Amino acid sequence: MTSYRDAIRTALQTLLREDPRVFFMGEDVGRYGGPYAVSKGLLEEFGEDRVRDTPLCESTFVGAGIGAAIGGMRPIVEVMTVNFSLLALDQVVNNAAVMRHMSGGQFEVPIAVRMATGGGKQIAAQHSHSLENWYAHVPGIKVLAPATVQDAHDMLLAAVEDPDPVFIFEHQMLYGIEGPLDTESTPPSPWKAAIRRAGKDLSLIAYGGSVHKALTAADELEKEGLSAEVVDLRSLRPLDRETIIGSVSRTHRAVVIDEAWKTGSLASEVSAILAEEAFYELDAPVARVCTIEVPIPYAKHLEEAAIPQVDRIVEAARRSVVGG
Amino acid sequence: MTRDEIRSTLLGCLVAVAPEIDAEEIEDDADLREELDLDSMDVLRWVQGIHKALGVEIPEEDYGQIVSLEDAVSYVAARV
Amino acid sequence: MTLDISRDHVLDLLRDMIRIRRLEEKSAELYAKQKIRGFLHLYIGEEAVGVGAMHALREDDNIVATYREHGQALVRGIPAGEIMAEMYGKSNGCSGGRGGSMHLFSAERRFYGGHAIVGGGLPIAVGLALADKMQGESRVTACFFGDGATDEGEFHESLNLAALWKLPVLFLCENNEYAMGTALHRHVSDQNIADNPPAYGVPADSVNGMDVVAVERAVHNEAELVRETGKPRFLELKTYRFRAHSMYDAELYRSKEEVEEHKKDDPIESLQRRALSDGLITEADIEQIEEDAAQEIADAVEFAEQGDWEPVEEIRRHTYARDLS
Amino acid sequence: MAEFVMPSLGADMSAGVLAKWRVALGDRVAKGDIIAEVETDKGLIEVEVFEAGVVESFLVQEGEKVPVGTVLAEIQTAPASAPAPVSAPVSAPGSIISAGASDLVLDGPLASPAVRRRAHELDVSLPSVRGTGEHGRITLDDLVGVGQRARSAPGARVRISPYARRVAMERGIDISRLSGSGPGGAIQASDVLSVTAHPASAAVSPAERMQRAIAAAMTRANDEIPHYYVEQSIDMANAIAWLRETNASVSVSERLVSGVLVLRAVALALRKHKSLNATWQGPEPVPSAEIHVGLAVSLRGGGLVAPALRNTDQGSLGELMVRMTDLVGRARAGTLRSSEMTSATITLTSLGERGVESVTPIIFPPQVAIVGCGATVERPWVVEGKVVPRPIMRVTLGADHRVSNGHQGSRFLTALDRLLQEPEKL
Repeated sequence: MTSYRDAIRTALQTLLREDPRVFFMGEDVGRYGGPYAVSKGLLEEFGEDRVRDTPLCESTFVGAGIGAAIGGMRPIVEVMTVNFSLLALDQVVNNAAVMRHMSGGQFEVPIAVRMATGGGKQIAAQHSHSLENWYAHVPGIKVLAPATVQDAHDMLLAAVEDPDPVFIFEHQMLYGIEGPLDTESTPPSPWKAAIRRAGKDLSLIAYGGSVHKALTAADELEKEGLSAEVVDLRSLRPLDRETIIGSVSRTHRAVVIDEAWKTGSLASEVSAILAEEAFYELDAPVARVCTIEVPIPYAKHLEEAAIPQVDRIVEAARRSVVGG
Repeated sequence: MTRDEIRSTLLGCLVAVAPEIDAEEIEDDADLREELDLDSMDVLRWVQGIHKALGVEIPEEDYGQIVSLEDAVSYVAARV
Repeated sequence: MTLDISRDHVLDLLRDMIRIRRLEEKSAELYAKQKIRGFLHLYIGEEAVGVGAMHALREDDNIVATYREHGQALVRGIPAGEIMAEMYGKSNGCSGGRGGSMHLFSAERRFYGGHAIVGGGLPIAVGLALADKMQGESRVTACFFGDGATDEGEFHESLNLAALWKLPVLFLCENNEYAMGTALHRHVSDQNIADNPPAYGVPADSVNGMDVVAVERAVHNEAELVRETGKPRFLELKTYRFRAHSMYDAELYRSKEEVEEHKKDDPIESLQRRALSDGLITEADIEQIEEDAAQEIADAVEFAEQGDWEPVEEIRRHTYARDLS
Repeated sequence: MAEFVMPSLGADMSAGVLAKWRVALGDRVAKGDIIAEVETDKGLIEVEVFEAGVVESFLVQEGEKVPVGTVLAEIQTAPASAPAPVSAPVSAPGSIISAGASDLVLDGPLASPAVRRRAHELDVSLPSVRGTGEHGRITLDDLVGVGQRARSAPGARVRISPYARRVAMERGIDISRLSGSGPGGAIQASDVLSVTAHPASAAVSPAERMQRAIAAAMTRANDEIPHYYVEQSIDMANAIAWLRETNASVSVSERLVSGVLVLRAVALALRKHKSLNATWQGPEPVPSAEIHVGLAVSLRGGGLVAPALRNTDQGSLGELMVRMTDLVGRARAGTLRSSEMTSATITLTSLGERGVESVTPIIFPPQVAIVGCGATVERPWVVEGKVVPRPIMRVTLGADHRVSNGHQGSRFLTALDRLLQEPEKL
């Protein structure tokens, strides 16, 4: 068994060893070994040139990553968390996402950016955001959310190999989980959603940290005789409409779980897709289970109440199947 | 027009009225109304078909002379 | 003082400055006739910076510029026709009609664009220099920006990162005394812009941006030092724009007299005067340059007029490497 | 002669005020000279002239506001400098549809869900409607004039999930008769599926599916609808005589059958007996302003349909005959329109030609009545005290006792009888 963080380190080592164009930079990724201990030992193996601790200038080191990618390198940039990535949004939205378009196809930006996301560790409002939807809104970049150890490894390889900018969001509660890691066989496309658990009464649609809560909820619903299918989106841009619609066309009911705030969330996007393209499959309104629209509170009982939990998912599922 | 040509035209008109019947199975001497479960509407549509195809007008009084396909062919042959 | 450069050299510098000015004058005319839309920022008055710098840099050096980049693009070799077509929004523009006046690009000539976010291009330049250093290239990355950009966080972050990682970036600050409508003294605490960079370990100098020969010499020296040491350097080019910030600017922030005063240092006229008095060139030379420029600009307009509109069906192209929809 | 026009000075500027002329008539101007000042939201902007020459005429006075592109003055250009050939200002390349990029390809007419649902209820096919909204969007008002099946009275709207509605339609189940177990009593798929109570079997042939749907409908109709029956024997002598006489004088293509007389008579009789010409909508029986008599047609392959002849009481007998012939033909060929299957307000079934004397029919839900005709048979009949042979047809009315009663049923049949005695008036 391998941990989620070790799976990412393995991918980093493979990429740095095999491709001289690849280099890795971010805050405290070198000497400190990574804020989530993902890059321990890499500085010692690859040296200061390929593993670079950056000053705290998110806009400029992300911008420099974009420039280096245009200049022929394959940078992997780690922004410690999505909370700090807001400083770099101008470089992301006004440079990375538009360079190919504005230059009439002359320049591309093969950059991979990783960052931690989500709450649940009582680190309060400024450190607990889930803003994947801000990035997934922007045409020109792609967005991935690895929920499993295998995806954490495979998605980084795919992101570096992709000619377009790819942003990977790793939920901070997942770094410690363990799971099998196969580094031999060729991985499935990261742009497809996955059915993590088959079911026929309703579809629980989730991504990243919420996938595990959805699976737990499905177990509890099983005890009540309700068979819930769990769909892991994996790719947040592009969304795999085919798999989402396919699942709901079988179960005719959908509950979407998203740790972001409901307004303008990816859960809203999935719900809109179902209303537009699977309307005649719906036997109940699409339900969304999201974070309560408040800044994430520090106190444990408040944070847990805010963020989607298994009981809220089960309740929404029950309401969707049994009715009013 | 030969008898066979008239027969096939009449058959064509009949199939147009009742598309689900099988032309080969119709015996020449059978009572069409019985065999094919035709009602007065079907008969009228058949007669109108014949009129359009061959120009022969069959008044209601003569319906008795076209009970079977054979009778109908003879009736029409005498008038076309 | 006399020009210590050859006749051909003077003609090259003069020709390029006049080409830029005529291109910009024609752009203003076409904007008034609604052939060019959106925003348009003219380079009239600052030609010496663009021409001097581009002549001093090598063919292979990287260029990152701002939204006032027609001059740099033209002298770097992007054909006037492709620049004009791009301002029309035609598909035969140098950016395929996708960028417009503020976003001229040319991969072939390592012209990494017009950037419309003030300061937004500086981190890109740092990245390009990082890539060159890691791939063992001896290229210089020249990054143009205005005095307004020195207020942006990215300016300070870029100087620090370039100095920290010893990256071959030549920071070229076109100080035209105004950040759009805010005069220099009203937006910087220390008006001597060249004071800042040394705080980050980046050597800095300043030059008269209205004197094309002086600009060329200064940029050449700085660029070669960057190339030798691999370390970043900074050059302030004091210049002035004779036209409004953009086409929709009532210039409430400066007086007509101030503009007239600066016009006395018109980079084109001052070079012509010195070159004529030194006997390096004749009036006929100037007429020939004007005539060639007029023809080049007329051809450019024709090239843009004949260009096609990109079909709407192509709208998804260039968003991703492979269309994902 | 060159024109000096009001320049565009900004992306969103559409007009400007000529504040001040900086030159006078007859002044010589060079390219780039300031010729005027224009007042804009941002203040006064000096405007340059792009041609050298002499100011010939001012066409706009100071203080006038004019759109961008208006000719302000004429400049008599010096012959030397021919301006570069510039075509007229090119507007944006065709009006790009303002819809979001993702739905540039419009599939079918623009219409909101509410409009689509209304169209479905009115059984209107949207492509046939001309939308008056933006980009041809179809609005609710556009549907007002078009309603083919005007709702006589606003029935209670059935709250049902889209999936349940789809399953009900596929299985020919009338949703207005179901009660829902979903939120707020909304009907869910389970409510529909439990009605037919048989598993979604494998491939079911269309004929089999129709038979199953008929069986289900009939079972429910029989179980749930409290039928009452009344019968009338009608002397068809006048009708038959008139028919023979009429047919003798027209070509075969205009020949009538007795069925069309009965059909028209039933329709006319219903004009004064609204309670029999109604359909159930949700919990309410709703009388219909129009009379569409469904004609029961048995298909040789098995199966029974009763497509409606719209406005059976209108138009000449000849027209009704043509429509009837067409309808029966299409019923046999299986090319009926769905609207014809669902718009009947009452049904007429004639089994006389099969030799049976009388019929006791079952109502077709959601209708509330049905008329059954037996064979027309020569019978002894008392006329003015004497027994004479007369062609007699026994007609039975079956009706829903929750909606009408025997008394109303009987008066309908006597009205029908009287109408058939004067065939020439039908």
